[in-house]
Amino acid sequence: MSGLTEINWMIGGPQGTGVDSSATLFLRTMAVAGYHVFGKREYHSNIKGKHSYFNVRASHQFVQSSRDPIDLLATFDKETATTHGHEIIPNGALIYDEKVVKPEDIEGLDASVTTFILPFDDILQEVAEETDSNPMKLVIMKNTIAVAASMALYGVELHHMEEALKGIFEGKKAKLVPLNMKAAEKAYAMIQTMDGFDKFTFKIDPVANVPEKGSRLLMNGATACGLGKIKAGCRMVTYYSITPAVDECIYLETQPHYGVNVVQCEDELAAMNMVNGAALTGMRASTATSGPGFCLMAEAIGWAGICEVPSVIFNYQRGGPSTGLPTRSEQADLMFAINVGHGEFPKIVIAPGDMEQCFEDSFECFNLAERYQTPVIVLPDKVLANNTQTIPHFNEEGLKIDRGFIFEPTVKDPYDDVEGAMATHKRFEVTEDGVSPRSLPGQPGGIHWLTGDEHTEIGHITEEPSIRMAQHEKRFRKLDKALQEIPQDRQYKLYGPEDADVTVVAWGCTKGPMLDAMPLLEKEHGIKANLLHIRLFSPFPAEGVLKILEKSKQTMSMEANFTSQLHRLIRMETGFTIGHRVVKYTGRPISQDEAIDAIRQVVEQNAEKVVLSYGH
Amino acid sequence: MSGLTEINWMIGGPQGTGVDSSATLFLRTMAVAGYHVFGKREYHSNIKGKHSYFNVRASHQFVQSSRDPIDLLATFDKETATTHGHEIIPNGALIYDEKVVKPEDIEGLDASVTTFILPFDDILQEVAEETDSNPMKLVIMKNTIAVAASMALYGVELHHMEEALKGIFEGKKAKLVPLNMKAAEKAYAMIQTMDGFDKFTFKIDPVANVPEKGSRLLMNGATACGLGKIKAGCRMVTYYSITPAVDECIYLETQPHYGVNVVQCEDELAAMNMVNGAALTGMRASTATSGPGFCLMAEAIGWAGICEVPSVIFNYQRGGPSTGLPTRSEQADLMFAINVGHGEFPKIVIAPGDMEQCFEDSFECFNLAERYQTPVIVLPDKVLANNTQTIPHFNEEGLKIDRGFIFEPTVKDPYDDVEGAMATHKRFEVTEDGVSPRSLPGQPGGIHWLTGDEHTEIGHITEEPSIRMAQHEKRFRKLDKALQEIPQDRQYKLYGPEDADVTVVAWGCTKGPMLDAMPLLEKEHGIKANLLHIRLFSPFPAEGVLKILEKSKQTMSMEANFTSQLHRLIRMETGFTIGHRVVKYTGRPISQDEAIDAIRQVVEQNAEKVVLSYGH
Amino acid sequence: MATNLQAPPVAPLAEKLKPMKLKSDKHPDWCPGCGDFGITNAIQQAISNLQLPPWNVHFFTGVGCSGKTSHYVQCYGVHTLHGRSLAFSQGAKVANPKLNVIVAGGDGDGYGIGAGHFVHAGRRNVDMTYVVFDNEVYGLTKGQASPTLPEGDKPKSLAAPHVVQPINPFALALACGYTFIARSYAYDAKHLRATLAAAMEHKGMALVDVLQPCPTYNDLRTKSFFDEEVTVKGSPVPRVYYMEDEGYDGVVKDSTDATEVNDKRMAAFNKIYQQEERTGLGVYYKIDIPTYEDRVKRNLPILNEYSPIDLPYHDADMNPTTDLTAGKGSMVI
Amino acid sequence: MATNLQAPPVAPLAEKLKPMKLKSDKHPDWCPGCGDFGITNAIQQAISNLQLPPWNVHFFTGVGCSGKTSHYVQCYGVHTLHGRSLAFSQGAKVANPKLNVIVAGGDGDGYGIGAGHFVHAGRRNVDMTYVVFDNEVYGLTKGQASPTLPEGDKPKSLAAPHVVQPINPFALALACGYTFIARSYAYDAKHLRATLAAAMEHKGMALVDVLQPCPTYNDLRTKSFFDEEVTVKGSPVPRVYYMEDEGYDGVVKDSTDATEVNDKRMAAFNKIYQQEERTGLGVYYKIDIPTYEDRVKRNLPILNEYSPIDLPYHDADMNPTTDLTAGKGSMVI
Ligand SMILES: Cc1ncc(C[n+]2csc(CCOP(=O)(O)OP(=O)(O)O)c2C)c(N)n1
Ligand SMILES: Cc1ncc(C[n+]2csc(CCOP(=O)(O)OP(=O)(O)O)c2C)c(N)n1
Ligand code: SF4
Ligand code: SF4
Ligand SMILES: [Mg+2]
Ligand SMILES: [Mg+2]
Repeated sequence: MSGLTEINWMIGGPQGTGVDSSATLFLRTMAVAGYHVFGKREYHSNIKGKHSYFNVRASHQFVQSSRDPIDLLATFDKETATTHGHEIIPNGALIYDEKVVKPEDIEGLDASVTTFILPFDDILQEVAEETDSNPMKLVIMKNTIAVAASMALYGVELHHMEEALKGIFEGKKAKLVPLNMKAAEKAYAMIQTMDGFDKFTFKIDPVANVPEKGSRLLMNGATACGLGKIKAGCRMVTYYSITPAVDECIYLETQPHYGVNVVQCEDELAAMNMVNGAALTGMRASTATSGPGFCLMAEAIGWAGICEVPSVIFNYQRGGPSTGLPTRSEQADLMFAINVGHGEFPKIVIAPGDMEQCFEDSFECFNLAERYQTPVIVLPDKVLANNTQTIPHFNEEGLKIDRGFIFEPTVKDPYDDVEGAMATHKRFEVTEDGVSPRSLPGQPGGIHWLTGDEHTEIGHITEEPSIRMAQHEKRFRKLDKALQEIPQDRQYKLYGPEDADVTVVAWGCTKGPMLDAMPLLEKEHGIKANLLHIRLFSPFPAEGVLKILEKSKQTMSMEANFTSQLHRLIRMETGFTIGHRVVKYTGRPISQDEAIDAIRQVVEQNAEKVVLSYGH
Repeated sequence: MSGLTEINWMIGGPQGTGVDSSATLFLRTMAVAGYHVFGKREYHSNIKGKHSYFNVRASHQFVQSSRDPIDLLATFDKETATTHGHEIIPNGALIYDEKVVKPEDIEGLDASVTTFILPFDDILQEVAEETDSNPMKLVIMKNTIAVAASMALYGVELHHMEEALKGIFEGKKAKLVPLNMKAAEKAYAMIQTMDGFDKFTFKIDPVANVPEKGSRLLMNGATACGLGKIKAGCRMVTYYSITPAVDECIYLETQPHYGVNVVQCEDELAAMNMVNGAALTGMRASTATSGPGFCLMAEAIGWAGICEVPSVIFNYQRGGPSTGLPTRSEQADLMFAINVGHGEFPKIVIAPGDMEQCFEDSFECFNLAERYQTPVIVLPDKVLANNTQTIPHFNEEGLKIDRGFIFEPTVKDPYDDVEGAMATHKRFEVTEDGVSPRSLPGQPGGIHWLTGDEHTEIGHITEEPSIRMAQHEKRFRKLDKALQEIPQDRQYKLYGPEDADVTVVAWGCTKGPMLDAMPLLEKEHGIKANLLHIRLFSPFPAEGVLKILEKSKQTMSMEANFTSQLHRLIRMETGFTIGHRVVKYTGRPISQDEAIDAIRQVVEQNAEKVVLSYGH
Repeated sequence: MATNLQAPPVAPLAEKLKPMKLKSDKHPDWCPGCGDFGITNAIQQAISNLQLPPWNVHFFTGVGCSGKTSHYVQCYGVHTLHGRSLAFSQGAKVANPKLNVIVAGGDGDGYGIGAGHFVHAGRRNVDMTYVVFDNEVYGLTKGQASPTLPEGDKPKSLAAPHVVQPINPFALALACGYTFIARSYAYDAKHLRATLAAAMEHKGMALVDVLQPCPTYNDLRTKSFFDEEVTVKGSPVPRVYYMEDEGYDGVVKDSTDATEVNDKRMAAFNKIYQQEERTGLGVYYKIDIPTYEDRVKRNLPILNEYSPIDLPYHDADMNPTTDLTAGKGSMVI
Repeated sequence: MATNLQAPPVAPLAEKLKPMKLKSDKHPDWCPGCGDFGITNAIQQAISNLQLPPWNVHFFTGVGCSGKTSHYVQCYGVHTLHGRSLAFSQGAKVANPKLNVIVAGGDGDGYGIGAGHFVHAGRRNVDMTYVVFDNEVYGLTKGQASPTLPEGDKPKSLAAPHVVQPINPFALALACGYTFIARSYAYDAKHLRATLAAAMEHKGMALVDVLQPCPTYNDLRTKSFFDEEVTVKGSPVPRVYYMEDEGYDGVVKDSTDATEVNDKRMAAFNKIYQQEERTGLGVYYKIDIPTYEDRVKRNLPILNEYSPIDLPYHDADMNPTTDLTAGKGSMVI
């Protein structure tokens, strides 16, 4: 069975013991070796000690989802072995430390699985002696050992790791590279001499044409969002720490040269209202939060709505409700985001589906906010934020900054023409498309008022019914304009054959597993599926979506939530009832295998509703 | 044209000058005289000086909405006359003070309108002299004068006013009764001598069978809600002042004998979380707020959801978005309330449609909260809160307190059986109907934990997928149970003939104008309409509502909002698209006349959408 | 809030910027006799006196009777949300430090629902002036107790005596790091104007709490109450007095002198808590230390070159110009 | 928080309520060496020492590492929302004053997002004990600066030195009316337990701020840092010391004596601001005045007869028993 083009590796251990570092090392090593990699991270809301794991898929092909059965599980604690042992595929392998666990303790471990006892401590001891180091300080290198042994089993050449390590340990830390390589070499050599080494047949072929160095990115979605914001000219990001939104902020804080002021606020009320204040000045500003914090922003988003302020809100969705599953993922804030805030005001709600869209949406959201002068809510999720993936460089060509309709002062020298400089400006002029000229404080001749109350064209409070109607209608007209102008591709997109047996409607990160699943579904199960992936939720592209759905042979929704929110939204917006629905609400992402399984249940067994639950 | 059974009176003036008092006096007087009255109050978000008005309809029949054309407008300032003059029906009358306005200044005043100059100051001067009072102190009696003159014009006997005044000025203030009567008598006599007195033909017949004294209530909705809460045993109402919710609190504060602790909080976050804390103890507690405050409660409502706490939230809807139209009304928080809070959790959302339902829902919401152990959101609105109406006594018979499934300690003497007293209790036991035994702090043997995180049956944090699923599903099962158990009448109700030409779907205070409109529609326009009034929105009674809609010849929705929220909700829940829609978003309530007009536009002209806008 | 405009005035604005010009066309709708009129006038005068170009003044208010003030001043006025004016205004000033930022609002707004922001604004020391209209009630919602109403008091708008202790805004501000803390009185036009101007000239977070009679709801703290004399140690003295006149000086001269700082701080606390019978007007405390805008430059040195709002990010054709190479760093594979 | 149970214990609970019994079955998942362990033990011990029946203890916590504490104590534990524990707990105590209410949470939780509630809880003086785990970081979200982190400091979890001034929790509490204000230290089991017990015995709103090392993120304020001696006026003294040992007494003996109250308050402020080099453990200030629960009875005299939660409203058949006649009053026509 040599000559695989894809492998699926997992490492686990207590939080804070280096699971992340070893996964990063493995991801980087495989990427350096030219593979496409996809890394999934699962961890508890805990700092040290609780179980976490990282699942890495490496492939000759571009992949964007995780798979369920693992071919090689690397462990050095008991919990990982017992929790995940049963997930190892027949004939797969387990690396373990016999000091902490025995294979017989592992329920569900397939008899065909080869087990490798790795003497982590002995190897570390040897390295310590040879390099005259304190063995206690080397403990973290257990990860390197596990990765090296895994590489040997997969048949990946070790020198790739050296290059990977150089990318990780730069500058002062460069001396760690040889130290780690010493441990790696020992583990790599040792495992090759072990019983069963040849029995493990999941060797991966080297990549024929290793992509040119520098031609790809290895990145997670939080970083992609941060980069999109930087590119867009966003120079102020307010936040109040919260998982997983804080990852974007932490990334931005490490990039002081761009001058992005990452303002830590006292709470999310402040974070959102500071963005309102900043956006009023003409600064492109945004806040990043997650569910509980997003709740606290509801009132301030409404203010931005009635005052037509281009504030940008990133709500990184996590498992709810309430504190919920704070480090897990869910797509359960859609209906809340669309309806957030009392009363009615236009808002634009979008959700990226992959790394590239994270970048693109994080760039475009500011254009949308300024063009339509209304708050924009972006809904990534924990899966997108934390997954690490190799991707092509972002397409930065053709990006344009659109600042919308900004007032042009006619007063040249305000000190000369004080009268003109102090003139009142119709900030909320009732226009055909609803967009009015936005003046910014500091501009002579642009004076106007803002208020959360209904207001006149210059912004003074009014309760006059006719003005109320004109302003209310004008604000909503902007949504019609947006729906006309936003490129259709960024509203929704149909992936796959038009004449599919089944159309799967999904949003956000479910795109990855679906795209990975589609070719296999056709090849292995003869099911032709396509994917209708929605990115724009408010205003909702009802007409276009309905047209596709009506033409579909069979329809199903697939979402990581309990109540099938997109399914319901589509019915509300179009009247169309999607025939079948797939849900998952364990806080874990939908895998490629689950996507396949769910579609088969629908197509082959006509299941009305499929509840997915794989993964720990 | 003598012998009317209904009149429609209006009084207006700057806020803070007694418009409310005079309307109260007129309402009370007419009620004492045996009429059914309905009073509509419109005012600015301002303390003193801005225009406000009060519209009083008095009728031989039970009425529950306002009408548009006024037969008699009483003014003593210019703004009222110019703003509302055009609303006077042909042959109606205007009472004015020639010192402030001339009829020729009033645009749109019908030529047939009789105008009466009332020498307010002279009358006051006379009274002052006769009673040796300071004329400045009597200014407020201008209202009494206007009311008395109006009574004369309508042909209502003045002695009813004396009784009304006695009800208003009790105790120490009783001496004001004769003083006011003196002024009233003068005005009453004077106007009868004026030119045009006989031309005004809108005399109302006396009521044949004046209802027995004490047999009815003259009340607004905020009070009805307060009484419902008192009856239900709610002994703690938290609030942070906001219009119009504060009216309920102000009422409760005047009733210290019931021991309701009306706790003024530092903000609505505190108000909601204090209710959560109080509800945990077993106290029946509630908070009262309006849109902006409701926004701030989103996070805490989610906590109540996942922790299954019977917290009750009254969100008195007002004109939005943001600060919006703070003293006007709207039905625009429905979708927000249903979707409030990130993630997914069961909530019960209900909205009363009239005074009786205000009382009933304010009583029942605590039963619902405790029976289903979940937050209950009640959505009255400013119209209901502020309208004053004669109604029968509430039906208090048959009301039952339902505290739901409360844990019964088995430990008798905890000090004797400390072990037992300290035992852990399965607060979140996974049961068939989703309801688990609720133990209260202080109960021996009931110890458990609560957390906003997903949790085990005893309430400890867990991220275990299978437990998450079991708990999430269990919580939602409670909504199925609720939908089965809540009497159908309290879910939705069809008023009027089953075989109507058109079924109007409405919620909240639109019930009143619809019920008043239906007989007239049939009598005057030959349109047989019925009303499907919805009271329960989450869980939504999709099946029953759909059945009615499918049987209807024609369907239309009627709501005081911009986006037809109920219309959209029904499509989401049932897939049914209601054929026509009527909206109003000026912040003013829909009147009986507007309801008639809108239905005619739909039925006679097949209008797809009707936008109403009457009223200032 | 210091005045740091980009370009210096070409000609003095004084003549062109008479306070009258700072009145907007909107007429205030406050009750007759309300203290808010005086405060609004004083704000207009202070802006005029300091020659702040109104088109560069970003004026934020909370929600309440007082919250309407921004509508009455002819400058960029922002009537924000109840309790959130400090969050808005800090966002604006941090984004564009060249603006002259003024904030105003009620005591309910600032010390009630806004207490959290009030506390943390002190920690940041963003350069702005915050004027609190202190009338002991929630005016616009009809007279409920505000956080400054003393326990046991029952103004006519309350159904029963107040059961909660009042906040002490000055002690709170001092504890939270406000660098300018003063009190004035709505009917004392001259003192008020001067105090506001001093606050605006202060570089850092300035609080001016203004005694603002609300004749409609608060019948306890009225004009005549403040005009009364009180007896202290047997002799009659005015209830409202200038602390300066009695020798009090709250200004720290050398902020690097720890002893002086501590002495001044303690003197201020002392003064603050000696207000039982009398009410001192003037500056309780003032210190000059770096503002947030200054401090943030330590971590973002590029802000020494550019004001945040001027950081370039696109060319004339609206093509984005930021090079992401550094940001991607070692993530390039 | 005073212990006012309905029925006095029939037999002393001391034997039956060893601190061990107060441990729940849930094992803490804090990092090794975390100060939270010590605080949790001390809370258990204080409850045991005071013989508070655990089934009558309503223990509220915020969200953070510290927020998990409620899960580890065998009593009615409520892990609330980030920043809201004081709102929950006041609601519970006001509803049922017979409960023993304890509140705990992080410095980010209490002084950061919770600052507004912190301020207003002082004004109410509801009878409860609030324990703040002061580690200068947001532990659970991986070490961002909490409001107590000094400006300019850079613990290892921060990318750059902190740009915001710290909060002074004691000055803040004193300004806001807390009636018991103390500090203790997580690794000083004895002092901590005694301080918590004293706070629980205090009738009113008690704050105990506990120095809580976070070995994972805060490498500045570690055990060894606190163990160090510092040089004050030339001689070495322990950094952490008992204020009592040095003659400090923050307890007001007669709360009706305005002079004593003022003197004690000023002494406390003085002490609070003399913590640059050293950290004093013990009670900064304590005063006995009526609680909110007491004061509210003035307006609702029926609460002299019934505890709020015991106000009857239905009979044995669950028929509501409240007569609405009085409530409808003159609205009956
Ligand atoms: C979130 C929110 N809660 C409540 C209100 C209602 N509200 C409007 S003004 C006001 C109080 C105003 O009091 P204060 O701030 O003292 O200002 P004043 O009217 O006394 O000048 C309140 C509570 C609101 N607008 N928003
Ligand atoms: C509204 C809201 N915002 C943010 C968070 C995320 N969050 C969880 S714990 C925490 C900070 C904890 O810091 P602290 O209160 O100091 O407790 P510690 O972990 O240090 O004990 C934050 C910000 C949240 N749960 N809710
Ligand atoms: S209610 Fe009071 S604060 Fe408001 S405008 Fe009237 S007098 Fe001024
Ligand atoms: S992160 Fe810090 S506070 Fe949290 S458990 Fe670890 S050591 Fe304790
Ligand atoms: Mg006020
Ligand atoms: Mg902390």
